[in-house]
Amino acid sequence: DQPGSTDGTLKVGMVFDVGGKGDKSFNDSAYRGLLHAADQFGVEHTEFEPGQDADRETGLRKLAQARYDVVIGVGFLFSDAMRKVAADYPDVKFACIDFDPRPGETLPDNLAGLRFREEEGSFLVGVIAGFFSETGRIGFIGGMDIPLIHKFEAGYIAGAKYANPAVSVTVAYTGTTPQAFADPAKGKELALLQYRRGVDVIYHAAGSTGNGVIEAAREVDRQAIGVDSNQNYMAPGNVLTSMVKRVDNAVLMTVRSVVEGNFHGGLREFGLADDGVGYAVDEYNEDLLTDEMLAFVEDARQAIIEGTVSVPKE
Amino acid sequence: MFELAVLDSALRMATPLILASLGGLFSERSGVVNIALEGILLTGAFASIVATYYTGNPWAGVFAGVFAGVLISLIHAIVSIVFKADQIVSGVAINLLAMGLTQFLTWIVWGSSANSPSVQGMAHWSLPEIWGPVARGVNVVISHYPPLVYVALILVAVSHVVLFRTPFGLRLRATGEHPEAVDTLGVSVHAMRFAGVLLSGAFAGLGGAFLALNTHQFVKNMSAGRGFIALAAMIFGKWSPGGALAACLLFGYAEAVQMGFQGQAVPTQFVQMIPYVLTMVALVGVIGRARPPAAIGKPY
Amino acid sequence: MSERHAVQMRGITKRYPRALANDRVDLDVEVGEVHAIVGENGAGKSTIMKVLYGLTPPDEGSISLWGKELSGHRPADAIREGVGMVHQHFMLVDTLTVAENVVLGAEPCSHGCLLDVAAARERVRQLSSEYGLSLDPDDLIENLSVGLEQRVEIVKVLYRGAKILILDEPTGVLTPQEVRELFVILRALREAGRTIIFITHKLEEVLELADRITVMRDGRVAGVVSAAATTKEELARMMVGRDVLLRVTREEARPGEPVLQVAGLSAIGRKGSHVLEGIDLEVRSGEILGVAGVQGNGQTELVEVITGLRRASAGSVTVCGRETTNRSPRQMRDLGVAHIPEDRQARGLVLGFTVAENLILGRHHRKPFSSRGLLSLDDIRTHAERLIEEHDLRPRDPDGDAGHLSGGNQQKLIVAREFDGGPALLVASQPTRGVDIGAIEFVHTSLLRMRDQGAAILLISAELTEIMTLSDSIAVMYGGKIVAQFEGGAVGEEELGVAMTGGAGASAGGSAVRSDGRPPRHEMGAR
Amino acid sequence: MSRFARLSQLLSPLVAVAASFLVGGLVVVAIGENPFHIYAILFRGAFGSVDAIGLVLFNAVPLIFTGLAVAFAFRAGLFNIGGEGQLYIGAFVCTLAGLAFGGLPALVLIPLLILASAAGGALWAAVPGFLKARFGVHEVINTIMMNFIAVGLTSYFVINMLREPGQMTPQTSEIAFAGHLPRLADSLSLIGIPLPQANPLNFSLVLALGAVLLAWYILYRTTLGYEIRAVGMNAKAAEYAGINVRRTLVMAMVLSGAFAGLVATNEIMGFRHRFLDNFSSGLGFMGIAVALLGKNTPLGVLLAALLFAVLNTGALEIDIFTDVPRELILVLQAVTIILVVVGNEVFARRVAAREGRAAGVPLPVTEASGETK
Ligand SMILES: Nc1ncnc2c1ncn2[C@@H]1O[C@H](COP(=O)(O)OP(=O)(O)OP(=O)(O)O)[C@@H](O)[C@H]1O
Ligand SMILES: Nc1ncnc2c1ncn2[C@@H]1O[C@H](COP(=O)(O)OP(=O)(O)OP(=O)(O)O)[C@@H](O)[C@H]1O
Ligand SMILES: [Mg+2]
Ligand SMILES: [Mg+2]
Repeated sequence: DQPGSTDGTLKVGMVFDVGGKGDKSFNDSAYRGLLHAADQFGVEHTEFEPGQDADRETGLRKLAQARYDVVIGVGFLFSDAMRKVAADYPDVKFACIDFDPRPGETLPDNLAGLRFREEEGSFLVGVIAGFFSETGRIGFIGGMDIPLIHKFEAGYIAGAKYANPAVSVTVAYTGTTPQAFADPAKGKELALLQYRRGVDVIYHAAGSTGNGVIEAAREVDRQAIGVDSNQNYMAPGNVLTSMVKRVDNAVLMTVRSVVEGNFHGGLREFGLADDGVGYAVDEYNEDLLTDEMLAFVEDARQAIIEGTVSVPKE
Repeated sequence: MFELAVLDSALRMATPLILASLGGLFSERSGVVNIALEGILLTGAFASIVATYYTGNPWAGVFAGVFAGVLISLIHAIVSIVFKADQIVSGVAINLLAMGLTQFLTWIVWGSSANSPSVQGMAHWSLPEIWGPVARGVNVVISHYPPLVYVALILVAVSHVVLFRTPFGLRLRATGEHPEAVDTLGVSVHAMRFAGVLLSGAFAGLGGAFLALNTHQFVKNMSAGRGFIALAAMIFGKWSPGGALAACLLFGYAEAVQMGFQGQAVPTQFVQMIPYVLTMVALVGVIGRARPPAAIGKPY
Repeated sequence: MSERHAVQMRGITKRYPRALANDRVDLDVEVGEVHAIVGENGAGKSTIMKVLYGLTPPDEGSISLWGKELSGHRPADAIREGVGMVHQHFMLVDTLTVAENVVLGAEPCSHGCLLDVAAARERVRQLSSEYGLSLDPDDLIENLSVGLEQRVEIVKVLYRGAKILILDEPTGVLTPQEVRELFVILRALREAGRTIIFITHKLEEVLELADRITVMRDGRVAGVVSAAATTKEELARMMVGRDVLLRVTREEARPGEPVLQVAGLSAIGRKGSHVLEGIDLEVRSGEILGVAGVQGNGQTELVEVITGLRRASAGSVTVCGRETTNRSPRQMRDLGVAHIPEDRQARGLVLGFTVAENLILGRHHRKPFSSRGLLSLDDIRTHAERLIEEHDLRPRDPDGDAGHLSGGNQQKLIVAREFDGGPALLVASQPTRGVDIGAIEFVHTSLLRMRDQGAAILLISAELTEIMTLSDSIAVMYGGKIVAQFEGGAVGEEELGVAMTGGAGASAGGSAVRSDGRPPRHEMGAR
Repeated sequence: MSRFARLSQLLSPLVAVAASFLVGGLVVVAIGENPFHIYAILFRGAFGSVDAIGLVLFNAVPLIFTGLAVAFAFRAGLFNIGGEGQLYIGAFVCTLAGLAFGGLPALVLIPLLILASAAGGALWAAVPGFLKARFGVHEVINTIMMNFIAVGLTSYFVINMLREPGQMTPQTSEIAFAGHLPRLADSLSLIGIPLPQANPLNFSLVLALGAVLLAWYILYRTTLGYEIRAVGMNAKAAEYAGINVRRTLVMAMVLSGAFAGLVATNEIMGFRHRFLDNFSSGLGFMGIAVALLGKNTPLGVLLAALLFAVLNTGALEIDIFTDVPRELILVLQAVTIILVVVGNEVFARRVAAREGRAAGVPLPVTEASGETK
């Protein structure tokens, strides 16, 4: 029997990252996972977005005190709070997306740190961008200028050079505050500027700021690459592909493991090998991607999985 | 530095600032401090997206943005003019209100308190190509920017004329300088100040509509401090439409340059400080003391 | 309602939070007369006029103009009925031009909605020449002298076709010449059939100009008299409710050592021109040196330089034998220089402070009020209670807000503070401006007593009578220079007046005088 | 002041708060929820347990500091919108010192870090203060600009130079343990108050209460406070009185910034023990609202900060356990401010009207001389 569940239904709490529900990107991916879980296992769930940093810890604690069975924090900013709260509530299962471990840290049995090799997925969309670009100039627009986003940038650049060593990459960041993940107006301007300078593909890793990037692509009829969720539908024909980070799968998997009683703590990394990251092909972009291109990308993917190509993180 | 793309970008970035600072100008010229520009921008942005979402017509969004700006500035007017409360307090409260209300309503309308779905944007102006080479020539000019950019520029000129060449403008300026004098001449100070504050709501609301419609969606806090920058621009521009325009263009330009020249040797954070440092240096070095309307902030 | 009455007010009552400003006031003004209203500070004169003009709604009472009763009227209605008002504190917008100020609220238009600036200019020129006002429609108000500002106010009223002119203390800030010119204008207006109501504290003026006089006291009408049938003494008694000394008696001065020596003093104004040029003065202990002059001829700047509020560009100031040029205000105060500033609300008082806090202003950092950075509340209070007692400040509440005192009591507060502690030098600038005759009497007696106790006093006043009554010697300033010096008692009002306008014998035209011959507006302590 | 005046001064904020709850309740009804349920949850979140009350106090502490900062500057006639930047720099300097002086004993390190926090904030505020005093540049613009600059600067150093080794999170390593302010749980349990160990409330609360007293003391009991108030109310009179207006302006900004900087005692020394990039999310701006609501008096700031903390703490509860989003609380806070200022005005007018009537009692008739005509 699960602790705390009075009528036997599992209670899952989810706490979002900056940008919040509806960002069509990172948070939405996590939320989709939660909804799937609710569908499949009939769990009861609540979710919210903390107002200030201290609320992260307080919020997790409140969920634990309210006898939630699983508490999921979306984003690495929850790492510290998760450590503390997990230690205080050994009966509650915690999962942290993008958990940021200290070197050599081992996690308690009730805390799962779920990490993604974003650089690998970014590498593949970089390959596509490098392959696709006619001008030989591609762009990257990051949200907040922080190490996590540098991973996306590094993988993307490496992938592009892998496809076309002569390609040049223009890099820009929206800002240095969390607001940088939620400023589509600025995202659009940054993108327009890059397009005007001859860039023809831009990969964004900028939350809802990226909506502006995609909007710019639509407006000037160039290409954008979405991130985290599959964003191809947002401007059919102008979103070359999306680097999908399967946060939804990770969430679903976590809930399933609790339901099935085989949840265990510790770090877990999702990469290309286990479909934790990837690129999206669907009806909105299949016309943009040639078979030759796809074959090339698939080769790259295999090479990464087999370890013959190594992807930089910084 | 003077790359055309950067200049274009500067003008577009400056547009919401221009509109908001014109708004601030009308309010402050009538003697009412308007620190609520930030909140009005946000409200205008939200309303424009809601209206566009339901009607599918971005011009309905523009109208709604203006209307919502007027509505929320009406609160400022009533609180600070009728009830003579501290204008800064009222402005701070309105910023808070706008932040809460737009998120709350975003949640009611779309189920997320942070983001709206994408809506129809505003088409650039253009004459039909079949009108021949003349139309093509005109289009080079009028379809280069989103329509509201042109509207904003025209409004700068209109504001100048209204302020300095009409009886209304004369009365408005006099009200900001010496409300008692205006009162003794049989002109209602309250009416002038209401006009100033509501106009500021209309302008800043329009600025918000531009901000949101240009990105086709509403995102919480999307004004992102632009109201404050607009306020700075208005002071920088010494409370005149031309000056405010110049200041907004400068800020827009600094921001565009910052965007355009990132990723080179200097860290992003430092590049992003350029507009702020520039403003401070300019205020000390070039501009010196700006002289606000004499009766500003004083209830009457 | 009588035909011959331009104004009839009945039973007007107006209450303010802390005062009953008008208490069942009746006022009748006949068509075509000059009607004066006199009374002490706070008697309710301004209030009754504001009620008439529709600026302040009365709590009770009725108002009729031309026999027609008004109710709930606003200034716009009063203007329409032909009432115009020149306010005690001028209602001019500094940053606008003369023409803009005149047409404000009743602007001529062209092209439908644009301001017709040319028409505005033309009207001002026309009115100005009709009554000999010599105004330039394009001048900015901030560049005008007070006398000219007043003319702008008059043109504003005339532009609106006023048939009843209200002037609230119009002569308080004018030179004798300007007063005479104003009277000429007012007489011309009366000849032209207009009705004039004017408020003043100066009884000579009343008797000279008015046909009838309403005397107010404590918010009530104390009486209505005809100018022909009354005297100054009677008016004063009605105003104050007792006999008043209209002239203080003055002993011969017994001057001692020089306390203030000013040599070759110059100062530069905001626009780079000399506002002071080569001033030489000496004031000895036990002596009053009066400085006469039209406002704006450097008196303000002279006082500011002497008290450390403005920098001198050349020359020296010596106090008690010590060179003190360009010392800070605090250093000057610590040397025993006291200062009654010309603008009590702008400089002399902190209006949000209590009476007690205001009574230590300038000495708040010294013992006993402050030691080791901490305030000594007991000593501050004792000090306040003593001064309130000695100077009869009302209300007798050290914790009351100084902003709630009447003008006269505010001035008394400053006088009390600056007289206290036996200063070596007292710089008194316009010490009785706008205060009533009772308070004037008090200030004048106090100044003389201080002199007799050995203080040196530099008295700056635009009020010639004041200068002549109190001074042991007199200097006249014009265009930033001392243009004449006289022994007290050895000079007549006429002679002084001539020197003040830079005429006869005075070396006219300092560089501070603008090319159009008007003195520059004084610049407030921009350092 | 009459009893009526005093009473209404006390009552007007209470009435306003009640009225804003009414408005909020109507909004809740409008979206089809039960307002009593929502408010019950709000108050459970704020007062439901010792833990909850501890959280309220914890959330109040930074607001007290930033509120005092705004209120203090206001007294000198300065509008300090820069609390946000000042608290970042205060926190940054505090963290630097906490990292650098790890060898010192707590008895030395704690006071040192408190000073460092205040000094950082003071330094950041001194710049706009100086620019105002020296060049007359409006402090509102400069404080806004310096907020952006502070965020950028700290962000750069934290991410690029001081980041905890091996960590992706943009935060520094933990400061020396000797520099941690103890949590209050242990001390309170000594006097029988069962505050859970995990509650973040710490000794910074004591500092905040001390700061309230200090601000009051400086303003009303020291010569400097007298000069600050004089400059704020009438700078020309202050100059006339021999007060060095420029120096006083800078001093007021310095003290104001110091109060803002002290936020670090709670956030860094008491709670997080490290600098997290962008940790504040608008505490400085909230301080403006707090100061204004508290009418710029130290005691008022304390009460307003508590009110806001109650609402913020309850907001989290509402957010988690109901379908109503926390933004309702933002609306509530805004409406409270508006109603308080409007209420002040309305009450002031009623008081005026009442006292006017009191003044209107007929005076004893003085012998008014008749007409001499
Ligand atoms: N706006 C106001 N608010 C409160 N009290 C006022 C106001 N205006 C005038 N009073 C009070 O009303 C009384 C009459 O003031 P009023 O200005 O009419 O006097 P006055 O006769 O014009 O004096 P003075 O000769 O100094 O100009 C005074 O006691 C004053 O304190
Ligand atoms: N809004 C107000 N609230 C309270 N008291 C006021 C207000 N306005 C004016 N007063 C009071 O009214 C009194 C008279 O005001 P007024 O401006 O007529 O001064 P005054 O005595 O006529 O001096 P002056 O001749 O220099 O104008 C003062 O005591 C002033 O404190
Ligand atoms: Mg008067
Ligand atoms: Mg008066």
